[in-house]
Amino acid sequence: MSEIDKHPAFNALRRLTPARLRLDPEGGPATLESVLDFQLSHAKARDAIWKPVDWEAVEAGIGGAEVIRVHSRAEDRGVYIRRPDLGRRLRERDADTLPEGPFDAVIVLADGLSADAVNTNSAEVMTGLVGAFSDLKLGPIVLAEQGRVGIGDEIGERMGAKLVVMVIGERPGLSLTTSLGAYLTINPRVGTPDSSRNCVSNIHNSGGLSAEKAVAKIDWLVRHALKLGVTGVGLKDNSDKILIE
Amino acid sequence: MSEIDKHPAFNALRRLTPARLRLDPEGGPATLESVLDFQLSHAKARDAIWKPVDWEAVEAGIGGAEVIRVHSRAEDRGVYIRRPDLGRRLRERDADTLPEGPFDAVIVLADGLSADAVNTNSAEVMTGLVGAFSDLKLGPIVLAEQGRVGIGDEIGERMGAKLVVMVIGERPGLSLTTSLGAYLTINPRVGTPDSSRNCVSNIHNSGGLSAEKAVAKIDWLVRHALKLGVTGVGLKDNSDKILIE
Amino acid sequence: MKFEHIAGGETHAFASLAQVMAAATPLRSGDELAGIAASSEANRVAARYVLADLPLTHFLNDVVVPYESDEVTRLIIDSHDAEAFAPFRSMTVGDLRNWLLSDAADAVSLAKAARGFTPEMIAAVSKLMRNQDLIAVAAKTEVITRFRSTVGLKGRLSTRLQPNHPSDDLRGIAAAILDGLLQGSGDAVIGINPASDSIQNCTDLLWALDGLRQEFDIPTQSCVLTHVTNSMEIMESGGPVDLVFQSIAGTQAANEGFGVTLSILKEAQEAALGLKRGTVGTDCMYFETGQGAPLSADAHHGVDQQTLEARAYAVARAFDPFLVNSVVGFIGPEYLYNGKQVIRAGLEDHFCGKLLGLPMGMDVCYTNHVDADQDDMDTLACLLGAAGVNFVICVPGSDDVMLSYQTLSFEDGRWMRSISGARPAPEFEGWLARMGLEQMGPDRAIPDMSAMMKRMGLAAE
Amino acid sequence: MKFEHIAGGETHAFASLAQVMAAATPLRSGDELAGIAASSEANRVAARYVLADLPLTHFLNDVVVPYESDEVTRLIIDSHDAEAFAPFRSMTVGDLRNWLLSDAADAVSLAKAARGFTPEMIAAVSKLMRNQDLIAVAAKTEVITRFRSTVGLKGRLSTRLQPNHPSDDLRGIAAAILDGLLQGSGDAVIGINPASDSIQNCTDLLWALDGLRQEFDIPTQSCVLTHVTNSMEIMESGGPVDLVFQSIAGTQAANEGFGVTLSILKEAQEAALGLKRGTVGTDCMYFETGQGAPLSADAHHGVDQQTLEARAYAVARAFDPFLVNSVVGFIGPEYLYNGKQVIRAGLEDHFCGKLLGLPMGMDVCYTNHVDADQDDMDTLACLLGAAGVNFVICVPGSDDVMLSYQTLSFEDGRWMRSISGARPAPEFEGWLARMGLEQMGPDRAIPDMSAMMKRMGLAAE
Ligand code: B12
Ligand code: B12
Repeated sequence: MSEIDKHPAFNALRRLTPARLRLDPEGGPATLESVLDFQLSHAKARDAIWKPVDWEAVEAGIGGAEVIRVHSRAEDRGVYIRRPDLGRRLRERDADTLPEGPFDAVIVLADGLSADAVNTNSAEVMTGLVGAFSDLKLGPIVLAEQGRVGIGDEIGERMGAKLVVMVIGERPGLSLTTSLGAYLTINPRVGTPDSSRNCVSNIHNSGGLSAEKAVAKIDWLVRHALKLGVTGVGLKDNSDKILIE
Repeated sequence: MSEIDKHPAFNALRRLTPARLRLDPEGGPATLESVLDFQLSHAKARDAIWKPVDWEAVEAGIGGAEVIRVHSRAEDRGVYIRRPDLGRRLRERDADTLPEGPFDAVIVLADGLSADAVNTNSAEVMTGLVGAFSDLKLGPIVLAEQGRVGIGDEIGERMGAKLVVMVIGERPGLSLTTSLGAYLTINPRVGTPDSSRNCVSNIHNSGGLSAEKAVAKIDWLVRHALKLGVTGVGLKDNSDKILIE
Repeated sequence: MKFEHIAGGETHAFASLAQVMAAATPLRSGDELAGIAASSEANRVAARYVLADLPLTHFLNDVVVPYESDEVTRLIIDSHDAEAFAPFRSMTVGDLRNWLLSDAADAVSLAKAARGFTPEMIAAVSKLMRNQDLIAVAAKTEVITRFRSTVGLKGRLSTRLQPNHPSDDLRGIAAAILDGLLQGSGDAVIGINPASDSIQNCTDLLWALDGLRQEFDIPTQSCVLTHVTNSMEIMESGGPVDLVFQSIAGTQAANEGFGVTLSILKEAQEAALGLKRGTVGTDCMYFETGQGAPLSADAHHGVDQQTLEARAYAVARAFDPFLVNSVVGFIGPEYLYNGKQVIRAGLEDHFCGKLLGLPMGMDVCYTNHVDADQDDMDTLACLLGAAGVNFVICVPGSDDVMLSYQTLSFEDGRWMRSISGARPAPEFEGWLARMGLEQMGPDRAIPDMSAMMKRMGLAAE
Repeated sequence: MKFEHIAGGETHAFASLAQVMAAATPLRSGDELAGIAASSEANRVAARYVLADLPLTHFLNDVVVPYESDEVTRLIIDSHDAEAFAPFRSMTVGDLRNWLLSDAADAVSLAKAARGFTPEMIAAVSKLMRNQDLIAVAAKTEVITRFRSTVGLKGRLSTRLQPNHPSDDLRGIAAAILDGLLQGSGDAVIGINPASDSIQNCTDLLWALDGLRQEFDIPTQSCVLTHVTNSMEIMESGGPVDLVFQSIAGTQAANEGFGVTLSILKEAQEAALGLKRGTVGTDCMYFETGQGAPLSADAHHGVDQQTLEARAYAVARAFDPFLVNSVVGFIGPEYLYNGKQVIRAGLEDHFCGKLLGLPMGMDVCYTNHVDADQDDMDTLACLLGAAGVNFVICVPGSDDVMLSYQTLSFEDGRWMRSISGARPAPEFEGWLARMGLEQMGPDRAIPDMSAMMKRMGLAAE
């Protein structure tokens, strides 16, 4: 008999979180059910790391916006996993294909550690961002394959962008492989430390931040960043407060 | 201060065995000296697995005897390690190069798990055996690359040998990588079980069985095997007794 | 100084102390990524021979990261306790290894010695040690800290209850806390990683945690693991901060990559001390560390990741932390490739932390891109139990649905306690007994769950 | 019967019980070599789902190796104890897992159940278990055996002293025995693998061992690990055989490859019983096993190596052995590729042996062609200590100079005792105390070594 059947009173609680709640007052070792389910999820999550993004479909999903495709210096997934340094740099021949700007902002979309996330959730976020930034001088959207967060720095620098918004597949979790993260960097330069970025994380539809809310938050951060000329620990996220006020 | 200096009274005991005796009445955790020495030996022993035999030199060392070189179905060391089944079979094109006999005995020399052993110790054993069997109808010596004990069965069967003596590099130990083993099989056929062989092991000059004694023991076993028509658990090694008597 | 050793006829020369230390380290992907790993197994052993003969005093003069440009090095050198070091002054690294394994090294002498050791000395000696040594020596140490509960007593094992939620939903978090408490978890801390870093959000979480703790009178502490500068802002505006959290690393540049400096940490510690929220003690900082972070921030100065990790502990101990843990398998395969590397690193980190005097815990964990599984975690957990780890991190069903990685489950925490015979922190143990949550199994007096849920603001169906 | 499970939309079908068992096993090189490993991780989990729902009674009707052609299968089926099995009759493999982890399963109920379990049932349930489960359940069992010492009592850990020499030099062997005794080793057995199988040589070794034991009045047993048929010949001619040794495996064909049958073993056991050499008990057989041996002999019938290993335990328990151990990492990387596989297999073998009622020990070991090192052995030793292993094998400096592999050292044995708080067999503990060998360290009353050496026939310089 599963936990769910044994303690129906808790079912309402279970719905409050995607976490694997046990909520069995009797306790004891993990149930076999949960152990096997864990193993199956683990098999899937491991596979998710190695899946490729369907870039054509992603491009189509973004709508009419101009798009440029680039690749990092990590040739394939095996290299990508072991060499984050290569995932942060543009393949040389791709660097020259980028227009020089200047732009107020450039949006980059990278596979990161989860193709699933990009395949499933990027369209809404990307179109939302393009819409929100219609008043800004926005560069073409850059799609970066085998990219790490840091590759946005080189792209932004090359394109003369005041600010880069990097949307990237977060590492797949056991239950959920479709989460996106967004990283904002003002005045991007190769080697920018992470303390000079802001992060909006857990963008997905399974209890995470919805695309709509994520776009609003990113928009708030981008506006304040451009106004104050700062991202990172110097820019405190007070978007919620302000939304409430 | 090393154990050796600390307890000179025990040095005589140390000489009795190549084992890593501690013999410190105070006891306590292993000395750092011994831990580091262990690690260095381990590094060397692991390398020994992957070394190749210098077959030209081995051939030269055997002297005038006729020699045929064959290869198992394991292409390289990586395959050899994971696929003992392939190491027990002749590469197809090599099978045809073997003369058909009949012979009383065929001696096979294989690298097994230690090229060191074959490079260092095979010459004396092989020449000794050839000498000891001068009265027998002996086939040419077969040198088998990437071979397991079982490859002797196929070789012997193909060559119509009454008995096969397989001399092979035993797996390298921590202290010693040059030990040979000899396996005797009467009426060799592909798939012969190990219970139908005899084994003479630890043939080396660092406290093991000397080449001379090994040859004498193998000789005793071969004569009795040919006479009784049996090897393996049915043929008890009473060579020592008889030598003493 | 020449760093050289002849092994098996071959001469192995190392250009610097940092190179010796790197080459002496058991194989791991991070040092390979940095291009500083040993060139062969023989080379690795040669480096260990060099280390073994190196006088401990050498580490006081030859630093792996320049004194002038790195405040962590300055902290290490300037705060070195010469008196505590006196008994070890004439020892080599090898001698220290022998002393640590001897009966002379017991809980008392080890505690006395801690401030005499620099992180580099302890990192060096750990490189001469097998897993069994790392366990045996760590098991002799005792580092006790206090806030509302007492953590680190011999024979005790505490847990951090980590009820993360992908959108910081307060009710979802409360449900996870309930789950953990039912299974005896949470005596080290109830600590949330906030998905959103907004100050408002973090403050809300803190009030909720504090309300819960007070409602049930739980002798534990809470923490929202936001950036230290956020916690400072929250304290300023009167938020209920028990423990101030921060990720730290072993070089100034890496800490800058995290947006922190020693003076920021000092300021934060003072602010938290000023709140006087502890009842049985005043240790109020919580640090997380992890091999690889400096390399990831390109702030490693050619020093191996394990040595840098030990240097992070020097940062930690300057602020009398209540809890410190390495997030050993959390960061990724580029630093620790598989279960074996994670297990070894976990034992090293625990050993080094304890020897340097820290209340060391462990996030026994891995990500889905690391080549590891639950068996590896069981293994590491069992080894750390034997080594006497202060606390481990537990989440529902091993699955952190916000940070996307797997750490121990509440059940795993209980298993560790049962297999090593360890009990929760004494204050918390008393509370569990009062709540009827002490025993497991069908016989236990199940608490009135719907009342409990109501008090937590969670109505039953 | 259809073996099928749908996982993640995909249907996984298995043609036979053997295939389900093989696919459900954690990854290992031997099953890959045999071509029977799971086709993917999802396939592996699917096989576990199938196993979980399989009634235990299924194993009584559907055998993995034919009854007609295999005497091991016949032994398993014919000696199955229906009464002991009665409480489990309606359980599935999954139910058994749950029962084993419950408090209902304690030393008494587990011992009572042992003969009701077939090896295949226990192998199946082990495949549903994580490392922590294998440890937790094994730790609850208690299997006690007696000859001249009592092995397997709770809180005790015994060791086999293995003083091998590459040419069976009697004085070299005596020196190694002295080394082991000084470090408290040898209470399970002093057991030599003879380099030369000659009857004369083995007999000489036995007389030497027996002389030594009597001279010092050591409450232990000796063994020369030659082929069982040799031991029989030696007993016939009056040689002093305490324990009869044999390598065994889980199929008739594999045992034939080893040159043994059940009736030979029976005959040998009766011969040894007839000698009445035990003082505190009559358990007089010693068996070694190890995953991979049947596959190596092409005698595996498409069954996975772990299941076959458990079947070897059914052979063992038919002869009331005094000692049984798996040589887990001994055979080579073609069966267990690296430290992780060896660790997992070691825990499995110990678990299955104990559950089937065997006095299970372990050769915690690896060869130089396996991808493993001392850290892995420390890890496995610590885990087995927590699991309550009956005994481990110890050699000087971890290096067996005759068998060419690395197992635990005498120091490692002591470390296991100290970290798990376990003591030697009671009779041997008393002897150590009488000899002044109880404590270690500079304070211990060092025995008169030269007198001891003289009595052993070893003159000092
Ligand atoms: C891995 C990780 C880390 C690692 C990063 C090291 C590494 N080389 O990967 C470590 C442990 C060092 C770390 C540290 C911190 N992290 Co972090 N981290 C993550 C995690 C779990 C996964 C990130 C991921 O998948 N990235 C995608 C891959 C493809 O990118 P990547 O290029 O390989 O890796 C880069 C990013 O991960 C980035 N990064 C990681 N954490 C953070 C945090 C911030 C604020 C920024 C700007 C960047 C950043 O650093 C990496 C190197 O450039 C996320 C949670 C999540 N679900 O995403 C939290 C997360 C991003 N981190 C978070 C926080 C708060 C921190 C800290 C600030 C904590 C602290 N108080 O000190 C520190 C400092 C980070 C910094 N460098 O400034 C928060 C951010 C919250 C927010 N909305 O701002 C998150 C969402 C988790 C959380 N809720 O606590 N982190
Ligand atoms: C590995 C090994 C085993 C493994 C073999 C499995 C395998 N697939 O490798 C296992 C654990 C199963 C084993 C079992 C036994 N072994 Co064994 N084994 C060894 C060891 C350590 C290494 C052998 C080696 O390196 N071979 C070289 C490689 C390249 O050959 P291979 O083709 O890969 O492997 C084959 C041989 O190893 C052979 N083999 C292994 N042991 C034995 C024993 C005998 C008598 C024979 C004929 C063949 C044989 O079987 C393998 C498969 O065909 C040696 C010690 C040494 N220093 O050599 C002892 C050794 C050869 N074994 C020995 C013995 C006694 C046995 C047993 C008879 C013990 C017993 N009482 O039951 C059993 C039964 C063997 C059998 N099959 O009939 C003795 C032989 C003494 C002698 N002079 O006759 C040795 C010398 C060790 C010892 N002194 O105890 N063994």
